[in-house]
Amino acid sequence: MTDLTDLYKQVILDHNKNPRNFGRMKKADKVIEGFNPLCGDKITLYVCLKKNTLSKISFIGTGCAISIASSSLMTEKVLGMKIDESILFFNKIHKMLTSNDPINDDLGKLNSLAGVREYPTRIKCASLAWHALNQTLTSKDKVISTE
Amino acid sequence: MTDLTDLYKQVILDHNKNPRNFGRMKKADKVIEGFNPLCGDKITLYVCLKKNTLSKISFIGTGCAISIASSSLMTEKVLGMKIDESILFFNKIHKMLTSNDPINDDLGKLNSLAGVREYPTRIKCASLAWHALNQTLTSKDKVISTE
Amino acid sequence: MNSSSQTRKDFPILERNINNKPLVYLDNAASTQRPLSVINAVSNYEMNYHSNVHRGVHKLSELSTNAFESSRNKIKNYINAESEREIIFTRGATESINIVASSFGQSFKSGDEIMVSQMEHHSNIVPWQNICKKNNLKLIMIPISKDGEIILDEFAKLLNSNTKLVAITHVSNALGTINPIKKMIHQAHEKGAVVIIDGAQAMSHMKIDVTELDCDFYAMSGHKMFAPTGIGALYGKEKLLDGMPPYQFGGEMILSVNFKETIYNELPYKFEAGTPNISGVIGLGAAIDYLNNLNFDDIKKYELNLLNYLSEKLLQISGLKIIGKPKNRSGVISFMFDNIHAHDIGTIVDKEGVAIRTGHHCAQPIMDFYEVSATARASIAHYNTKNDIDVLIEALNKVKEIFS
Amino acid sequence: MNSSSQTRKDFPILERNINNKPLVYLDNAASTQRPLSVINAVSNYEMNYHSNVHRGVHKLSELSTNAFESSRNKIKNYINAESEREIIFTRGATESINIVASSFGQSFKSGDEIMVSQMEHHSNIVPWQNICKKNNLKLIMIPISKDGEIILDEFAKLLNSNTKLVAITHVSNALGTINPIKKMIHQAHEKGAVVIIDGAQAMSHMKIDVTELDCDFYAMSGHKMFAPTGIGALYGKEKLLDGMPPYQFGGEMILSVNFKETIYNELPYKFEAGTPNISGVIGLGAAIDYLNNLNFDDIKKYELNLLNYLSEKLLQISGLKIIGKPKNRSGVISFMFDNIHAHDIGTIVDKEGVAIRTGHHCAQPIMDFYEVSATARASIAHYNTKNDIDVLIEALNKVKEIFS
Ligand SMILES: Cc1ncc(COP(=O)(O)O)c(C=O)c1O
Ligand SMILES: Cc1ncc(COP(=O)(O)O)c(C=O)c1O
Repeated sequence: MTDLTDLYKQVILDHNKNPRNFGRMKKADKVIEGFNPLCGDKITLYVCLKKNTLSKISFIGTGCAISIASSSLMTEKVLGMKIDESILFFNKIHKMLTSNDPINDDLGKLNSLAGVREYPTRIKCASLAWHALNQTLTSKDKVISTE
Repeated sequence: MTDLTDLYKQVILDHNKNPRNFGRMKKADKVIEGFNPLCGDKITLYVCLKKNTLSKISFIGTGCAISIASSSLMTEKVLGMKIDESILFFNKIHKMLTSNDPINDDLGKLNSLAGVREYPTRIKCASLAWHALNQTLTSKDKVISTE
Repeated sequence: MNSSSQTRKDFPILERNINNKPLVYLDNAASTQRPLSVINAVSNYEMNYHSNVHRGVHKLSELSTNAFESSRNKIKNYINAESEREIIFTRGATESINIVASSFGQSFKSGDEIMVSQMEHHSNIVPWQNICKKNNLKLIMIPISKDGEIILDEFAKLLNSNTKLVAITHVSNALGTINPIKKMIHQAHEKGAVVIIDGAQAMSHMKIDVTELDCDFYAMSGHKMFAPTGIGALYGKEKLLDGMPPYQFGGEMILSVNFKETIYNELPYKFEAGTPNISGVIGLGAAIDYLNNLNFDDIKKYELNLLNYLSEKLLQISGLKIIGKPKNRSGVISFMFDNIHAHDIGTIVDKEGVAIRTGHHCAQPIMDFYEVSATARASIAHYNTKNDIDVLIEALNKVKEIFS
Repeated sequence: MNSSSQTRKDFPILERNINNKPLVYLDNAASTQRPLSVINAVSNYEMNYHSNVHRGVHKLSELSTNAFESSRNKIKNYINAESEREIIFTRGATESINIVASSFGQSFKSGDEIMVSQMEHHSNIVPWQNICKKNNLKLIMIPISKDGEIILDEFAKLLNSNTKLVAITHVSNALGTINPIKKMIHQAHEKGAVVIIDGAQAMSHMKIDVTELDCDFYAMSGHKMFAPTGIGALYGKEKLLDGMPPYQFGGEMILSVNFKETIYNELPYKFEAGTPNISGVIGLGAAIDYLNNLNFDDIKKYELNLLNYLSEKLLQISGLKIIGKPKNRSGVISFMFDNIHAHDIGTIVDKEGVAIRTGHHCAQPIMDFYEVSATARASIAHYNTKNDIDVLIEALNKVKEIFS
């Protein structure tokens, strides 16, 4: 049994209270909605793409601390990343959240989401924004539009 | 636990093998269908009424020994009875089949149906013909037509 | 007042631990727990007399059929219906309402109106939405006040000769409001409308008398009244049920079948196609036995006392806000806590062994009304105690600590 | 061959007496009995981790949701479906078929044809009759031979470009015929028709592989495969299910609701409105575990042997006639006995502790075909023994005595 502070790490609480890149974007290339029907979490992602790179990203939404912090951390992390790179990174995050393997150290601040593993009902909260972004970036017609 | 011969009395087996008043009637005043969906028993009663009296009665149908014998015994019994009388008699039969009170002796051959009490799933078989007849004789529009 | 220590012994699950803390189960509106008598009735059936019902002449079938039909009789008596023909076994309140919408709903014509309150559970909204879309009917919303009560004046004004059906919940699962259904039924009847009551949240907290209420349909969920999941019932007035087409088709609900024509069986079987949930029905019968042994006058007092205690304690926590303030409340209190999302509250109190529900409670229109996306909800049964509430309150203080 | 003494111990009810005689349960086609593991899985759920599923963040809800969804996964693997999204929990085979008729059926247009065999159970006839009447479709009967087999030539001739759906039972509950469904599915697909298989009678006797069969829908009843009553499943190909409108409306099956618009949830939840039969689903999962431990190669041989023994012994009784003579038979033998009505046979053998079914077996069209109003039916499971059959045969001799 882990302690609650493993889930609600300082980083998470901080990003929940002061989410980075929070706000609507007027001229986004992509507007992506993510919805978790089980808890009502709802986020909207705004993304600008330039030369296969996530050149701008922001989000708005309501949700629990985990989903807001995870969205905030994600925008911080993927801003400026190549699309391919961000997809690879999604896979790492996904693995961290859902597998039982020991966790790599190379995820930086995002390691703070690892505590979610112990709370299966919360995994969806942590992965909501990631799934939304990844789905857009990997879906066929989107790949076309970004080439 | 009673013995099977309490259910399949000689009288029952006899009336099953050689049902009395068995046959279609051409000019009946009433043709009544009785159907037991649970076992597929189906009988058709033919009745002629004269001056409030069951002047003629016959039946056809397929069914188990209990329902055929009961129909046969019924036709024998009510033939020539006044309508009121037959309704009263139905009530006695009904009570015999469904209550736990000691059985009166005045039902004659029909006492042979008493064994059915111990076989709840078979009570409907024994009472099928009786219910069909009684329903017709007591239903409102029928009362009018027989006055 | 502490009769409940005996009561709690009837419910084996209440003795378990969660995260090394004793379970504090305050999620009864989602599903109540079962007394041992219900659990045993079901396993006894499985171990000793399981068989399909109605069509067998052998002993096991006789035993299971008797138990099955005696459950129907128990419900009939318990809710004071006129006849067993008025009791249809269903999967739960949702299916009960769907049967009425889909079968009775076929009689509605373009322009007819169906009225649904703003505080309904999705299962008492979406079936009506669907039939309205299909048959071009109007779906009218009965508004509620900020306190979370139906605005009766508005209801009376909205009623008119086009109103064909009114669908209201007896008790709100999101707010706990007990609606004045007797009065509303009377008013609706005066306009010739039929009324269906969603009784899912009522049955474990009060005695129901459908004859006194004079409702046309009453929907019940077994698992919210100490019976197993997968079983519920629909009460309907015989003359209405009689005129309705069947809902599902198959065995049990027919008298005879050939390729040209099928003749349907009589009530209640017309609405019970296929092998029914026999063990569920037997469990529901045992739950009715359990309910029959309760004294609802005492329980009402006991539960009201608990709710008042809960609400008092909640309001002592700064930043905590209770949603709705109905004069008559049963079972449920929903609340918000500063900017802390309900989901986080739920996880943190769970660590302390406390089970509450968080989210929209399948009542999104009411969330929209209060402009919230989720609430935390504590819901009680007669087996809850002041201690349960004290543990919840302490856990909520932990929430505050973490998020401060 | 007498491995079954261990097998029988798994089924507590088989130890009971009926009318002071050991129970001989030969009514398995109506409903099988449950192994202790299934009974215990259900009570363990009730005692230790009952809670509503899917919407809770607390521990109990997590436990019950996991168990619930792991049952879905077990079924998916057991029948070799592609995805859990293709497994819909229902009340039983009847509801499974009704969902397809009512939802998928909405795509049919006047003049379209639905084909149903003469040996179907009412639950695979009446839903189609109803949709045919409603939408002005043609219901075409696939004829059978005197032996009780589908006449494949006739089937092939009847198939045409208007054929939209073919509904056939995998195994007949009245005759025991195993239909050549793989071939029929292939032929129907060539004409562009969709095929639904009624698998109610198959699942306890053989391993099913929906991918290999390539059927579009497959209907299952839990209580006929060692699981509790009130639970079943519908397998459907994802692309078909995806295009179908929901069946019932309420909680679980929606993503969001307001009074203007409702967005439905994804598969499989779109078809699972309301609180599901959680204990039933968990029982069904335990039954799949039980099935997974069986060796169906052995069981098929064992059961075939029993059936042959039964048929041999029956035919030694003068005046006794077996209905149907299919080359591939499973589970069931129906018979007639002189002029003795099946009902009387049922009562008399019951006195000897033997449970058989008597009547039309919810398959009146086949009764009409053989021009009988009722048959007696003995149906076996892998836990039956030669001794069971000997007791039945002796009891049938008593019948003869009484009616001689
Ligand atoms: C008020 C209300 N109505 C209907 C329902 C639906 O009941 P069930 O899910 O048992 O069908 C619920 C429970 O979720 C409820 O609280
Ligand atoms: C061949 C067949 N199909 C369908 C059914 C219906 O199954 P259920 O009553 O479990 O819905 C049965 C069982 O009676 C059956 O034998």
